[in-house]
Amino acid sequence: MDKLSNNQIAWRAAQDIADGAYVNLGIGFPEKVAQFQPAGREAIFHTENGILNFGEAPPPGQEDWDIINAGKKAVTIRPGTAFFHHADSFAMVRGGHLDVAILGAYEVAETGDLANWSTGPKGVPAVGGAMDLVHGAKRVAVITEHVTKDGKPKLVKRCSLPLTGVACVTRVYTSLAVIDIEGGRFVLREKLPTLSLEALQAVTGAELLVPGPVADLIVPEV
Amino acid sequence: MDKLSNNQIAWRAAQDIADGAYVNLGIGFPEKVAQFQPAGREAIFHTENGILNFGEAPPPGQEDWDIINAGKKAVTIRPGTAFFHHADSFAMVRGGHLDVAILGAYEVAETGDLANWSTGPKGVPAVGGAMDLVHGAKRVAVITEHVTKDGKPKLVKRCSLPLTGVACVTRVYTSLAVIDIEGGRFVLREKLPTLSLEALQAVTGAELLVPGPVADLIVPEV
Amino acid sequence: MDKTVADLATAVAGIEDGMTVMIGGFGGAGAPIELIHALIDRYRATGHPTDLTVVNNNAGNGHVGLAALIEAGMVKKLICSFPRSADPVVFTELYLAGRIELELVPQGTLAERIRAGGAGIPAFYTPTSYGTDLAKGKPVEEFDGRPYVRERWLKADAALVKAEAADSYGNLVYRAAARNFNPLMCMAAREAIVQVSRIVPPGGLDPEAIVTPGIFVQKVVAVADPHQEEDLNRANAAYPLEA
Amino acid sequence: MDKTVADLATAVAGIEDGMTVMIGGFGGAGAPIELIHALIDRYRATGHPTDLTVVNNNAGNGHVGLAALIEAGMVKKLICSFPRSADPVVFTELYLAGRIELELVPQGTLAERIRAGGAGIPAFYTPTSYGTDLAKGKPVEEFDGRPYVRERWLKADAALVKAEAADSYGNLVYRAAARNFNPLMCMAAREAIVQVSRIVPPGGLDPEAIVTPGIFVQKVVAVADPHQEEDLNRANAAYPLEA
Repeated sequence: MDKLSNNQIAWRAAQDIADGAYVNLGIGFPEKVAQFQPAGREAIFHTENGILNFGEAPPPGQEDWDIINAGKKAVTIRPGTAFFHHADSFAMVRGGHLDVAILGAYEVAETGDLANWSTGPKGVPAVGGAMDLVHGAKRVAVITEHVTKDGKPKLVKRCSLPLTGVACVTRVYTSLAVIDIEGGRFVLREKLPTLSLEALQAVTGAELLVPGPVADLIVPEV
Repeated sequence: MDKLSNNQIAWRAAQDIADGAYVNLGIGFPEKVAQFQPAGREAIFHTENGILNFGEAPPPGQEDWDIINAGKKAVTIRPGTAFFHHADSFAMVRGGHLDVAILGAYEVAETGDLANWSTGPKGVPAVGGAMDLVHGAKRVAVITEHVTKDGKPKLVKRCSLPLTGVACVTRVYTSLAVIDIEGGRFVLREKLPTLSLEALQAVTGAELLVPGPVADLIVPEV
Repeated sequence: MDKTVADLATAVAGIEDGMTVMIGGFGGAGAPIELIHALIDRYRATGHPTDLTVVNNNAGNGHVGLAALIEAGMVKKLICSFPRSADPVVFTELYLAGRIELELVPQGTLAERIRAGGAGIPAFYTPTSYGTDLAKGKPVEEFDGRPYVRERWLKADAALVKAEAADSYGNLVYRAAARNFNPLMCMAAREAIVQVSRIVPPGGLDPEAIVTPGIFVQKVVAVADPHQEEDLNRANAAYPLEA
Repeated sequence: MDKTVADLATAVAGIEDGMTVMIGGFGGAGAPIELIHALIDRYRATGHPTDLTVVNNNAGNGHVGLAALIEAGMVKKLICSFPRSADPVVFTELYLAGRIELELVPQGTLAERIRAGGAGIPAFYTPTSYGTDLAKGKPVEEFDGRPYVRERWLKADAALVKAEAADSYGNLVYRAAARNFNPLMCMAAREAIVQVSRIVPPGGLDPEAIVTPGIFVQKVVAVADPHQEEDLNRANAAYPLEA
């Protein structure tokens, strides 16, 4: 089955970020979204550990380990950067000041529930800022492969893994489609043009509603 | 009856402020305490509106109206002054970081209840920071005339005026005596040497316990 | 990304009838006099906005700034800690005549409620006001054997704020104790409207010294030489000011 | 009034068995490595302090700093949001062997609980963790139709904190994102112990740029050229460090 690369998923998600938006990107895969911000549109990136308006990674060897992102990777400052402590940082998150948070997922339910912090009881549990980020941002979006490595749906009726948040996700960008969550249901907005609705439904764990036109999900090689 | 002047009451209260203490002085009469800090002992004064370690009033005509105390009088900055916003300022108050708050009073009850913000339902009510200051400081002391202008006791069994706080005052410096509040009772510590215990009791609205020695309250002319 | 607007009238254009408006300042320090006066100008020209609920520590002084806003009849309700001042005649007369509502809040609780509104904390417990008239009707709960009063967050449709300098991202620094409620109100308002003495380019503020990060600010307007309420009142000024 | 102490050993001398100790830093940024190592030195010499409850965002990395404190066997319980790292072997092994307790707290809730501890707010409501395993057993209440979880303040007997500079009053400034939890922990601890790269005389810090006012600080010690955890781990260092 044709599918988008991670870079392509990130590119698609970046197209929906408005000029001037305040954005938090989850650690790992979502960090890629920053690379694809459309020309002429400025996003201001927030990291939980206390930087607003940071820049890209420094060249290797030029890291300043006091200037890092939530994933503890080195970033840089820009004209207009601000530093602040953790309580102020999460006031930005919880207080509804971010325009968009883009996160990874193990599972997303049609209810908007998200599971992205724990794969179950074994090992050392670690939550970080995930449970905070799903609340407060005006729009919480997920980027993800459409199915697991074993081919199981990641978009499901109800999450089987421990929840990160309840009814929090409003849009999912997958390797196959763009799907909104509205009224507790998946609503298909875009799909790969080579993919039939039936084939997409077959790899999706809950019904896809199609109340309006479905656009072709066309993404450049990036 | 002999009694201390307001300056003398303030002087006596100042003698109990330890070197290095963080102190908030209520607006009005308590502000006088700052003038009588004993030599060699440094107090650091906090004002609710966001200054720590401010200095005395500037000469007339040299006021900077952005550098004021809670009573909206001009003060000055010193080496070591810090500015902060109101939430941080009241975190200092409520969070137990002040060593001493010295406040005025309409009435103090033997329970430690304080009434100092409202004389009743008429007029415009105004509370300011009074209700916050009675909580959090490690020691909340009151300076006051021992009786009202009409000669009525200000130290009472139960307050008749609207309360500022419950069981908050631990020491009262009056024009006649120094009285601790312990276990919901007034405990006499010092009185004017010219004043008999009986005479003091007669102008006090609740029983004065005398479990130990009572020192002479001797204050210089100031 | 440029949050600066051309003039005061544009800055306050989004404030409508019935809104809750936070106004920074402690007495005159940090009071956004010019923004308030711009709002009065609009009311005098159009009859709007009116029926405002205003959040401020005080109730204005003399006949300028907040006192003038109240005097113009634009304020339905005031939420504040200390509605007294050297010259509080405007508020006092309306209040005693029953023509303006007052919600009296202890100063630290007022600050914390505003901060909570900005930080997404709908309610919190405080020892302040326990056992007093100002706690009446509020839930009380014991923690570790001590009683506390539950208070709700406070949010606003708009905040009028005074700062010393801004960059175009809306990052702010303040001046001395003119800071007071201003940073908190930026956090708690849907639209934080800020007058500053100077606007600098991005990078013109030390990122370590920024007090209000730009995410909390929506509009910035330059007022190069702002009035100080205390000076106006000492000159017995009334708004509109004599030229 | 001088809060500076002569050396690291003096700085950490008040920390006793069974205490709750907050340790600043987010990963290595802002981690008070030298204060932690001084505490380990005391333990190696005297067998104390032990049975500590430590509050930090993470669980240490490699074999220095917090990881070395855990490895030395001084920590009974960890309260943190993210006990994973590039090299979390020390905590992971003890945890999986059931030899260290873990209280997992969402990062923003952790920050707010610490701030609440410092601000005298015994409990507050947050949307974070509602409906998840981490909210189990906690009171839930609806405000304006939305459910929130009630969380308690977090306080400590001591905090180990890293800042950039201090004056003798304990006023502090930080460096970049090394700020993180450090200012909050100063507020929430009975004794905030701070290592700084430099101590300046009163007046040596801009009063507008002070992040932690000295009222929140009890001890300051100079560590002119502090280690950066990231550098130590890239060099595969372990505490005690080779000379």
